[in-house]
Amino acid sequence: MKQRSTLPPTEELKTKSLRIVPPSGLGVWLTGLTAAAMSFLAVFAMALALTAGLVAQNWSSELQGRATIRILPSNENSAQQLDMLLQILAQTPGILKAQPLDSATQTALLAPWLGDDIPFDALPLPQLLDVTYAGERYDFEGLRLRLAAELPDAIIDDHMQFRGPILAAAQQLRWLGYGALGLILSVTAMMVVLAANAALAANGTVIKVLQLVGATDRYIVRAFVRRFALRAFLGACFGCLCAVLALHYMPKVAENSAFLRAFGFVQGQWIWPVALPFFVAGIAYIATRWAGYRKLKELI
Amino acid sequence: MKQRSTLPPTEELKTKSLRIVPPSGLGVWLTGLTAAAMSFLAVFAMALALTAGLVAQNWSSELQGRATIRILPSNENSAQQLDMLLQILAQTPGILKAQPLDSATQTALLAPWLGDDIPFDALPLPQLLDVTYAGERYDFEGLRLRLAAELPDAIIDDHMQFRGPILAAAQQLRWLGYGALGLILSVTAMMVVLAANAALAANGTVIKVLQLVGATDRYIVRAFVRRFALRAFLGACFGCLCAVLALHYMPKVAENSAFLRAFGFVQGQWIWPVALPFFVAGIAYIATRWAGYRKLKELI
Amino acid sequence: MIAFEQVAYSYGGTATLSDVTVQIASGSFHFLTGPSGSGKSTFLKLCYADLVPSLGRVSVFDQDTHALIRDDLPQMRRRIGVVHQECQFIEHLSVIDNVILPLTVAGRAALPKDVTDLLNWVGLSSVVGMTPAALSGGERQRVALARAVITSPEIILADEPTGNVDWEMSLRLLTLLVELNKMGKTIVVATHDLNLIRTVKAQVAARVLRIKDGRVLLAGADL
Amino acid sequence: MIAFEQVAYSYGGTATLSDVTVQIASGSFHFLTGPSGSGKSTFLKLCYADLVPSLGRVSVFDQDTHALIRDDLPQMRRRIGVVHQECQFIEHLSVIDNVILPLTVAGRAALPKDVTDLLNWVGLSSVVGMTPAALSGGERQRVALARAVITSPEIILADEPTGNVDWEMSLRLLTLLVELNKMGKTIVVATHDLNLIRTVKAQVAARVLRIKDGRVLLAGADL
Ligand SMILES: Nc1ncnc2c1ncn2[C@@H]1O[C@H](COP(=O)(O)OP(=O)(O)OP(=O)(O)O)[C@@H](O)[C@H]1O
Ligand SMILES: Nc1ncnc2c1ncn2[C@@H]1O[C@H](COP(=O)(O)OP(=O)(O)OP(=O)(O)O)[C@@H](O)[C@H]1O
Ligand SMILES: [Mg+2]
Ligand SMILES: [Mg+2]
Repeated sequence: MKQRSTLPPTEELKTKSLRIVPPSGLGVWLTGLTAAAMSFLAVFAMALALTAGLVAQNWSSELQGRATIRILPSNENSAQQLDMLLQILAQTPGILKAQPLDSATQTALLAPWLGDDIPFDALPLPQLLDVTYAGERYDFEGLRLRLAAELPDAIIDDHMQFRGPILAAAQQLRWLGYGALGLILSVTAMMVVLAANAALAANGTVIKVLQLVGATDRYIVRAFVRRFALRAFLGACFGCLCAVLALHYMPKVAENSAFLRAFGFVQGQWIWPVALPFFVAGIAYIATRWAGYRKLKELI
Repeated sequence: MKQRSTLPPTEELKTKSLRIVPPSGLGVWLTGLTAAAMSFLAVFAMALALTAGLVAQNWSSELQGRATIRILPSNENSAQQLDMLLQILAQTPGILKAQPLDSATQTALLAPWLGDDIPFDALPLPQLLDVTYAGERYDFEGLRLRLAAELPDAIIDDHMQFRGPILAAAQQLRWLGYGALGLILSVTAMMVVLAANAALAANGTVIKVLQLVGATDRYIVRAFVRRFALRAFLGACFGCLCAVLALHYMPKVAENSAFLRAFGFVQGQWIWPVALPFFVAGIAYIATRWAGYRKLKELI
Repeated sequence: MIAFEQVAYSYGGTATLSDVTVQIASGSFHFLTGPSGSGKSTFLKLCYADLVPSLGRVSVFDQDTHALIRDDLPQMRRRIGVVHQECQFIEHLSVIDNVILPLTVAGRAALPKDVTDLLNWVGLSSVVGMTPAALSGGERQRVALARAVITSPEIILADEPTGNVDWEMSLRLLTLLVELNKMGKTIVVATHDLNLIRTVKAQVAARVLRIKDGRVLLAGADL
Repeated sequence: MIAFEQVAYSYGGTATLSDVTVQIASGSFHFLTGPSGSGKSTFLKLCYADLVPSLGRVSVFDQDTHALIRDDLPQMRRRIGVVHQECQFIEHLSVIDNVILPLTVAGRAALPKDVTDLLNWVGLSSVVGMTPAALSGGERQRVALARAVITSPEIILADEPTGNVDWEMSLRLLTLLVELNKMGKTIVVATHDLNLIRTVKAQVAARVLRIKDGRVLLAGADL
């Protein structure tokens, strides 16, 4: 019965401190489960938000950076007017390209309304010009005013009335996705906190025994925190994996739909589903630590 | 110590059978919590699906039931052609109205492309006719063929190429909402099942004691089933209420957006968030019953 | 009433009990003794069909416990009162509710006077409103005994019912069991307290079963 | 080593202990006895600061338990070995891991030989690999005792350590405590078994504290 004081190797100690929490206890298990289920949903919400963002970007980039100028048919020499316009545009900073539309393109534009068999050449139609500009440096309003002053027959149009609603719709979808994501992540955090709390309550006997054999608060909390953070991490990994697989093998309900076909992650976006488990584990870590110390205070 | 056989009033018995399950036990509590959190998310998914459906309907009804017929400018007398066309349309079942477009309307249609100061009267533009039809009874293909045969200059167009993508987008949103809803309800069901299972495991002592004093399986399972179904119901009610309040007070991120302003439920749709708690309670009922009998078999 | 025929039981490794053949007649009083870990609790669990024998057969009320189907078990258990060694209760119910639990699950009402008498006898009147967690070790054992006898069952099996109570209380509890035995109940008490056995043998014709090395033997007058 | 000064303790209703003034000197051997529910377990809980007195003061290792701050408790508990009446273990750890738990949490290693010797003495060598749930009632008590003495603490408090074991094993366990006492450890054993007290008093200069009506009295030679 003599005093023992040899310290065991650190590794052995660590293993022991981990095993003190029931490896398959109710609470640990539920934490993992919650993490998995909520991660699964979160990945879908992420996909929704990111895809909506992508689609919004596509939709807008199709129109972004392009404007149309039309020169109304008038008494003046139209070729001369066109030259003058091109000159003005050449002086305008930010304009990348300005190209008169040929009749084929014009026909295509009007076809939906007038049919494609109109003798365009015979019609006194306006001359259309397709202008490409570089986002920032281009001053739409300045150009409009200059044209009004110098070349009143040329009217510029940046398609805002068409682009606006489409962009708004895509933005709304994106907001909705982020909203759902925020909602799901909050619910995840809340449920992990509560599961950890509940689990600590369920492990009352373990904590009591540990306290009575002289374990410090730090020792007890560390054991729980590790187990829970690990379980939450593994659960979240599993949930994310399932979600990613589900996304991949999802029945493409509308094959002809660009939106659903794009639904998922592209390249750099993969960081999000990969980061999620770490986020959830972090929440579990903080939640368990907090709940653990609180619970211990409660038990004296 | 003589034999007692007076039966107590039924009410007293029922109360007892309820109290046998810990009223605030870990499992019972987690079941309620899960039900609440998942209901909360489910209500949002519902709102998404239903609103998308509504928006899709709005978008499509704007174009639904309308077609355009254009009579190409040709050598024949256009007024005569128009009469003939109107005659044909009068004979076609399902056509409600057919109205030649006046030049103001035509100008409005073309303005985006050609500007609104074109001398339309001077141009040999086609005559446009706006046709309103009643969904089912109208045979588009039949009419098209008849026109091709009898009046080759008249070309009918039901705007499918415009309507198609818009409808598809709305439908996809709707599908996405239903998908999310399905996902969330499955996860709810799964988590309620698992929480009930876990809770039964946590109440092992209660079950053991009951078995040893001669309680029948039916008695034990009924006590648990009631408690759990009730908790799941209350939890789901709470979750739904929170979600509905959140929907109501949600910051309208994009005030100018019809979609986000419509986000929520209208009239008859309120049945869904109201029905949800009953659905969740039903799942909890079945899940606990099944898990209960299985658990009891396990304990002999 | 309870018959063991060449029963063996093993928890997996070596047999805890082997070749046990014992008859426990209706209305008899048996003590069960033996060193710690010899199998006393195991023997009692075989009696109330919590365990079924690995070999041989145990019959209770002339029914083979092997052949009992699930739905018969509760009916059988209601005719047997058991005091477990690790007294388990429903911790969120009060002491009184735990005591009348066997009546509650059978859908029977308790006569208040009988319950009060019983609780007075085992010295628990002052703690009836508490939850089991607040009881002292000896009080828990007495609650368990009260729960076992409340339905006035035909067989009473008590596993170390006096391990945590003082000598006077032990005698009081045993007197209760002796009185029940005189009313025709069959009693089996597992205990390691030989003094108690000696004292009670003076009051009632009790037989002593001794478990040793997995065998159950009838001890003679020498104990 | 442990000093009670006019201590009173009440769980809410009437006082369980009142006006208790007792000195337990370093290296002494005390028995604590009294009827079931008299407050023996309560007295021991006051000794290891699981409870703090409602009135008066309890000092352990010359520290007032009232004044102990949270972080001091584990340090104090490591110097005291406790056998609880309701033997609680970490149910998913094996018997051996439960026994060496006090060493594990203190970050100390167990010497295999010492552990084996101890388990042999309390007769548990054959069950070390099992989980606590598979143990018999007496085996649990012995595991609890082994856990209490494994760190060779300065004070050992045992609450009914022999309630579920037979007479021979009781003597064996008490002999272990007597040996530890001879090595200078302070021992307090709560028990209701007067025979055991009488037998041990022949071997060691033990004093007997008797709890009656909330008072703690020193029993004379008559017991
Ligand atoms: N569930 C189990 N799994 C494995 N072994 C078990 C189990 N239950 C009991 N044992 C072992 O069987 C043996 C007999 O146990 P039992 O509880 O019948 O002893 P007992 O005579 O009641 O002892 P005590 O007087 O200490 O209560 C013991 O060695 C015990 O370790
Ligand atoms: N947590 C508690 N809450 C309320 N009352 C309690 C609590 N714990 C113990 N008591 C009461 O205090 C009294 C003394 O209990 P204690 O456990 O100290 O008795 P004891 O002497 O150890 O008895 P035993 O020999 O039966 O173990 C008992 O009447 C008990 O009901
Ligand atoms: Mg036993
Ligand atoms: Mg006690």
